[in-house]
Amino acid sequence: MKNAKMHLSTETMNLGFVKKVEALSGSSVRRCFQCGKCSAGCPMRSFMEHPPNRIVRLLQLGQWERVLAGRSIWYCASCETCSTRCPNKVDLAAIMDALRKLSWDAAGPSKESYVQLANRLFMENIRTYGRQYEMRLAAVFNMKSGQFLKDLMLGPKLITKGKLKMFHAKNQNVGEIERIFSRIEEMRKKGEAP
Amino acid sequence: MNNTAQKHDATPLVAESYYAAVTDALRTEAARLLSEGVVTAVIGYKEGRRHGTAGPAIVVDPARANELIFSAACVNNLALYLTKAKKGVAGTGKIAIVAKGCDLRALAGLMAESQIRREDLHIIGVACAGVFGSGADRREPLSAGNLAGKCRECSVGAPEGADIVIGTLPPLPELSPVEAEELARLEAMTPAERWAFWKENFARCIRCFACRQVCPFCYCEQCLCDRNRPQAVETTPRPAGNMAWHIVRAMHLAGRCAGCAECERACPMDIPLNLLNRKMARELKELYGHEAGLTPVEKGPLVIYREDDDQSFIK
Amino acid sequence: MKHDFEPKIVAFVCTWCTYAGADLAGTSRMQYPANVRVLKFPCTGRIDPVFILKAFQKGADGVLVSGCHPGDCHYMAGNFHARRRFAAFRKLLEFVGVDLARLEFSWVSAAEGGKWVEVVTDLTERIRTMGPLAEFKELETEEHWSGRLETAELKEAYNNI
Amino acid sequence: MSPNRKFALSYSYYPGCSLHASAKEYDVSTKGVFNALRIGLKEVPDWFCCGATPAHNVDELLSLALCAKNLSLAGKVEGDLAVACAACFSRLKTTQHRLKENDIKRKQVETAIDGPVPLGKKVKHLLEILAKDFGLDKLEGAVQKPLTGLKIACYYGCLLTRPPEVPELDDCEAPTIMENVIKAVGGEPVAWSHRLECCGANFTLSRPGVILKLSNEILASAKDAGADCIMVACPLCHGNLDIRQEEIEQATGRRYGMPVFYITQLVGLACGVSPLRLGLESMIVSPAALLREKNLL
Amino acid sequence: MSRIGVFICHCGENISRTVDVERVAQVTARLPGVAIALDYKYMCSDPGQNLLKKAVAEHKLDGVVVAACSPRMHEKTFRNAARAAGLNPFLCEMANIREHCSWVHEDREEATAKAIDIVKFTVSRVKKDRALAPITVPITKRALVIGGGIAGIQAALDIADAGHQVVLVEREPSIGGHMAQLSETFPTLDCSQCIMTPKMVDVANHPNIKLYTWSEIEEVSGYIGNFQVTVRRKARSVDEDKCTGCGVCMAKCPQKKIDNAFDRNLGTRPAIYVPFPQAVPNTPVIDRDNCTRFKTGKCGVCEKVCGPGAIDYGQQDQLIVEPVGAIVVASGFDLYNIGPKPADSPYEGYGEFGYGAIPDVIDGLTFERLASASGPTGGKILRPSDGKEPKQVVFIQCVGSRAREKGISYCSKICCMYTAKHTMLYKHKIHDGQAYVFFMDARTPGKNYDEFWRRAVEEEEAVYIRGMVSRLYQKGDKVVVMGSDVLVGVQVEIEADLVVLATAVQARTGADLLAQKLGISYDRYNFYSEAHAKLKPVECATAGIYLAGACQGPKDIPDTVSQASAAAAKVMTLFAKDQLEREPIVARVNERNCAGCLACKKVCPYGAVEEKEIRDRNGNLIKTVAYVNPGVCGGCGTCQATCPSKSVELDGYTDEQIMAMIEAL
Repeated sequence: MKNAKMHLSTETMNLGFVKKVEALSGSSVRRCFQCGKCSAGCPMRSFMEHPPNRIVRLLQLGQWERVLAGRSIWYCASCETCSTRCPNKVDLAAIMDALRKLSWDAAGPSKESYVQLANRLFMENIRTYGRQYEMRLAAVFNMKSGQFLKDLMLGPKLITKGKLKMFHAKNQNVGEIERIFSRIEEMRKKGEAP
Repeated sequence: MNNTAQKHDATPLVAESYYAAVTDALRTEAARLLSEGVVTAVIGYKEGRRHGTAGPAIVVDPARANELIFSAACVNNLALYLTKAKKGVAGTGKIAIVAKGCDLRALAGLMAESQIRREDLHIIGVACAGVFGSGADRREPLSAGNLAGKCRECSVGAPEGADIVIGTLPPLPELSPVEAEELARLEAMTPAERWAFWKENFARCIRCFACRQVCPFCYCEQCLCDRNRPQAVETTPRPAGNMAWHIVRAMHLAGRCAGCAECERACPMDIPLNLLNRKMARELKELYGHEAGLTPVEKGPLVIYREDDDQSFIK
Repeated sequence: MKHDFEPKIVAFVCTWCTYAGADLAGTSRMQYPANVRVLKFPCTGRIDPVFILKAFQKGADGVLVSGCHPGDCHYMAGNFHARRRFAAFRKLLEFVGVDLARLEFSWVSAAEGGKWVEVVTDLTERIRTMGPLAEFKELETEEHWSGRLETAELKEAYNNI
Repeated sequence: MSPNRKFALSYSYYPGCSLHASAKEYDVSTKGVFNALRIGLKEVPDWFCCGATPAHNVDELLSLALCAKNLSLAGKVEGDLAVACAACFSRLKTTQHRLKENDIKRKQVETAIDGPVPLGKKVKHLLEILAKDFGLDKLEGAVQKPLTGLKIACYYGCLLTRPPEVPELDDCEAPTIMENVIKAVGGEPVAWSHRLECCGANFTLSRPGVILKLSNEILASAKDAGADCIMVACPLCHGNLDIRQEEIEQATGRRYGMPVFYITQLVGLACGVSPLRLGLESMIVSPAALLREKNLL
Repeated sequence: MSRIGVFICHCGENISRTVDVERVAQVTARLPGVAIALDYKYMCSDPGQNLLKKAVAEHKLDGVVVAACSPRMHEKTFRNAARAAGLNPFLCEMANIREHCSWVHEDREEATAKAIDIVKFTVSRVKKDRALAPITVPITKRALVIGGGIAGIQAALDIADAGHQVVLVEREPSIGGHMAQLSETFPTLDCSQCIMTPKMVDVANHPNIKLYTWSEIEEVSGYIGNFQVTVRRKARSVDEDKCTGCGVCMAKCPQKKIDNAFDRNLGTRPAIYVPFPQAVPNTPVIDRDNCTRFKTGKCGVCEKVCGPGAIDYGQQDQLIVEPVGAIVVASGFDLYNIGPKPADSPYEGYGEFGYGAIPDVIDGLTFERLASASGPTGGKILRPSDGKEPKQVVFIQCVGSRAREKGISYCSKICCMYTAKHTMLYKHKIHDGQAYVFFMDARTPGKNYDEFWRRAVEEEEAVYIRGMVSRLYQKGDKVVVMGSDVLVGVQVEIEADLVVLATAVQARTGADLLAQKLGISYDRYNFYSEAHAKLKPVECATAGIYLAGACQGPKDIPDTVSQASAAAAKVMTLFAKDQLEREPIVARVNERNCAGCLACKKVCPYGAVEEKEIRDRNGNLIKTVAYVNPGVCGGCGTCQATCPSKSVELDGYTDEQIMAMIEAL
């Protein structure tokens, strides 16, 4: 995939997908002129196989399969360095958000997307408790991602320092959160939201 | 420059009858040209006072055309008589000139330098087997032994580009190029040895300027070396001035000299002047592929340039 | 540092490139040996081989000719003509026995102050190790004609008087 | 100070999840400092999680809705909204910014939370309150124990300044606000290269390898610049630099021993807040030796 | 005996720190011919200059040496001071003891000795200096403009508007040049014809412009202010005075199947034709190579139908001599030949692009004609092979340009912009089409240029692909483009309906020949050389000749027009004076000594040397000598170094002056 020849035509360039990315991120893809500044400053560049600028380049050519097949989008730390310094105000951090969402929606979890798993768990926590419970988050994440012993030594240390609480008071108003989640789901079903 | 080794080889290069035939044809042509009014004068050779010698002659009367001769004694380069140096000759109408191959090269050079115009000339080329060298016994026929040095490596025996060419040469033997050999000997020396060689030779110079007088290319109205304001070259025959004079002379002839070697022949002090000329001619051929006087070329090698000329000697 | 022998070096330079390059070396306060005397010409095309000869005769131990790089000539082609002229002239000098190490040619542009310093320094150092140019100086001091009257023809002529 | 009002300055307060858990010392010290400076602070009742980075990674609309809900809750409490956590601050400001710019999104969000979003509610980071609202001069005047001789690497991280149109806190590439606060309390900010670099952020859970690399670069840079300690304003940064410091030291073989303070801990120290009310004991890399050496304990 | 004053400057401490200026003054004062030697703190200051002026008067000096900084710094200052003191300025010389001495040496002894030497040889030089008077040359206030493209038109109009006569010479039957062929122009997308034709009409109607179309430059002689230009008016076969431009001849001409070069051979024209409907002048010309009458003698329709009787089959080429004072060269450019390498071309071709073999591979100018409302398709973009609307169009930039090994190393400058324009024109005309551009770099320096390109990318959605195309080949009715996207790092393949090559701009064929006639220099690509790349961008090194437009190098319309107006301004500057004055550093011939070998003429870079016949009282030719035209001579002195007898001398640098310096060393 990575090195395969690109056949370009109006059919093979999925510009509809690009439009979706642009709508979700609120940022233009075409504005990018490939100066490479995003990749120059990206703290995560060394972990990615497509540097950030190439992600945009592939989007310009409508090559979303190539984008989503890679792991780059799952390594973005949302540090906003790229968006801050882009000479064309291409909000690459927002584009990355959009790509992660579209990827998950299209393909669900994958080996590369298990970061998103943590994020999903995080959101589940919010939905259930209204607030974040780090202990539970870590434990469940490690279980679901199959890294049972990760950070095993860190837990007790944090607990003795009072940094991880075993029990939390539930938010008194947690029903309100559930309503927000469900309203959004409803809007999506009706096609009123992206 | 005595060719002792060759002196023994006295086999005649061409039969006496060859010169007789050429002389006859020459006279006929000259008479015709003059009587038909094609030319106003014929510059050629006539018998010298001493036996076996010849000198320049200018014939204007067809009746006297039979004074003209051609032989191995016809050493002079008659092109000289067409230049400004001999003002009396030119400018009187179309002139015929007898030219050996080497003389013809000088004519070509003079045409390129706007000194003569081809249309003012009727060139009578003569096929030449060579001329006597200095000190040759004129009673003997021309042979490898008494041939002038320059003729040993002549490549223009049968002149090209003349209006008429008289004579057809028999096949001539290949001779060792003594001038080229001498050049090679000098080039193999150290600079100090060469300096010593030339210092000794130039030291003899008496500044008689015969070399200049006889050179077809020394047609300047006033020689740089005769000027006093400023004095570029010391005029008295002192070693310093002599050295300068010969260097300047060689430089001024570089790319122009056609190698007639008249300078060397005329030098009373036996300075091997043609060596300098040959050297420069060869260098310019190597550097810029130029050979003087083969055909009239508008611009010589030192008044023209190419952007990609060699500059390996420049820092 | 003092040396036993301080050569006299004459530089013939064009005004537009090398002279300006030497000026630049000055304004940049670069240092080089004080042996060189600079004569300014409009163009290397103006430099006559006779000048070089004259400089040697008048006691120069080394001569430098320097001008614009090919293509940079203020007069378009002067340096091209000079290049041919000097290519020929140095061959002639070599043939009469002048050591060409004493004659340097260079292209130094108005921006090459550093190159000027390098060229002058190298040449000065080189000539310093070579020692004085004795040949021309000896000629200058030889007052008398030293030719020999020994050729056969001259003897014969002399006897015939 | 007016006798009629208890405080000259008063804020509503959004602590965020971390300040109630892993960053409780941040919460404690914030309250300590505000109390010492006589600045009012009223916690928003029943606040929710802002969604932090995961929310916008997963679902932008949801992340906006969560923050919008919090803003709406905060709208019921008087005073500008004070936020301590850089991530919460960034998310709340981002939400306001996005919704101001985009009417369609605003309507979607309003539907989701079933009510209007108070876009005019001013969201302020502690730094802003200390440096601008309260003022550096007054802060200097409130100092009882200046942090003399303490060389501090002020670490901004990503979210305090980026992207510039969102936090509107300071210059996004050359901020000075942290250094100014530190100078006001007598500390000595060091000049160093990595104060705006990313620490690895929320990869702390999923890809600790990333943290080891990025946070190590930050610690090394601070150490090389001669800093005694690092000061942060973000629980996530704190977690990566403090909690994982020992791990980083093991992985790289370089010993840092670099205490990582929250800004309020240092300001509190200087303004005479009891060390017991600054949560210093919660720090994994103990600052005790350092503070004793500088006569601050 | 000379009376020379030597003034040694301390230059504050710049000189005196290393050079013992007092000793220099003491030593030089004793030199023969030196009347006075002084040292002073700042010679260039007013008191310093006054010192000099006073000394000139008091000591009746006939020469001055100022030993100070480089003459490049203050020679003018001191020469003016000398002039003010009543001395000819050329009798004042500078000895450079700062840049060439005090600043570059540390040893005081050595530096002082060197400074003395420098002053010494400069004194010797001044002794041989001659008073020189400025040279004046008369100016003919008429200008010649070569080339009737936008550059020539602009220059001609500007000069004519200033009130001077202009002769405008155009090789083609009509003025207009390449710009007349363009559809719309970047970065504003206004129609080329619309902005061009009014200017063409202005030229035709301008009382100060004499227009010669279908004409070429035959010969140029003379020099700045005084050129003689011979123009060849090629036989038009139509009497321009009688022709009314009604066009009946063209309509009736039976031979109509001649490729129309103006339309890049996409359409045809008759044998009697004007290149395009808006031609100026609107007088047809008979293409004798294709006219049946001229080929077989059997036709003559046009003559029969011409009401005014303007057809003249017997017309001959005419040679007209025009005296002018200045020349603007605006001869334009040609396009690079894309096909396989032509036998006589110095440039390699692009055989891999199949140009010529694949009908739907065209060049940019052909695309202009396709997009032009007045073009062969009436402005519809239809591909040449089958006349269909192309839905996928691939543009390839840098074809020929920046390909050093294929013969051209330069950037053609206009292709990035016109390709961006092409993608826009295409999108405007074919909304559902997709344009792709293969490019190496997008070079868009120019006002509103980058914005224009970005618009093509962002709004018109042209897909730009950074990378070159390896090859094109026909597959069915498609042209397969084998390219690469170097940003992604993969090969790219596109099946295109039409491929447009942005071919390099190159010099006009025969540009070198025109340059030789004019005596101006040109680079290895035959583009004409400006006198200075930065500071004299419109002047030629040959005085009085100016450059405008693409004949000097690739250029777009705004730059071309700017340069044309600049060239016109230069001409007007010249014409503002009645006489030309210049520094008298020029060569002079000693006619008595000159032997007329004309080596000087051969080496002169300026063509300043002419032949001069010396005649006696009765008119008989005595000899031919060289003559240096002081108006043309640039003052390099190459002639003198070449002259064997030194019969030509460069004033200011005579042998006498130089020898005097060498002798003084």
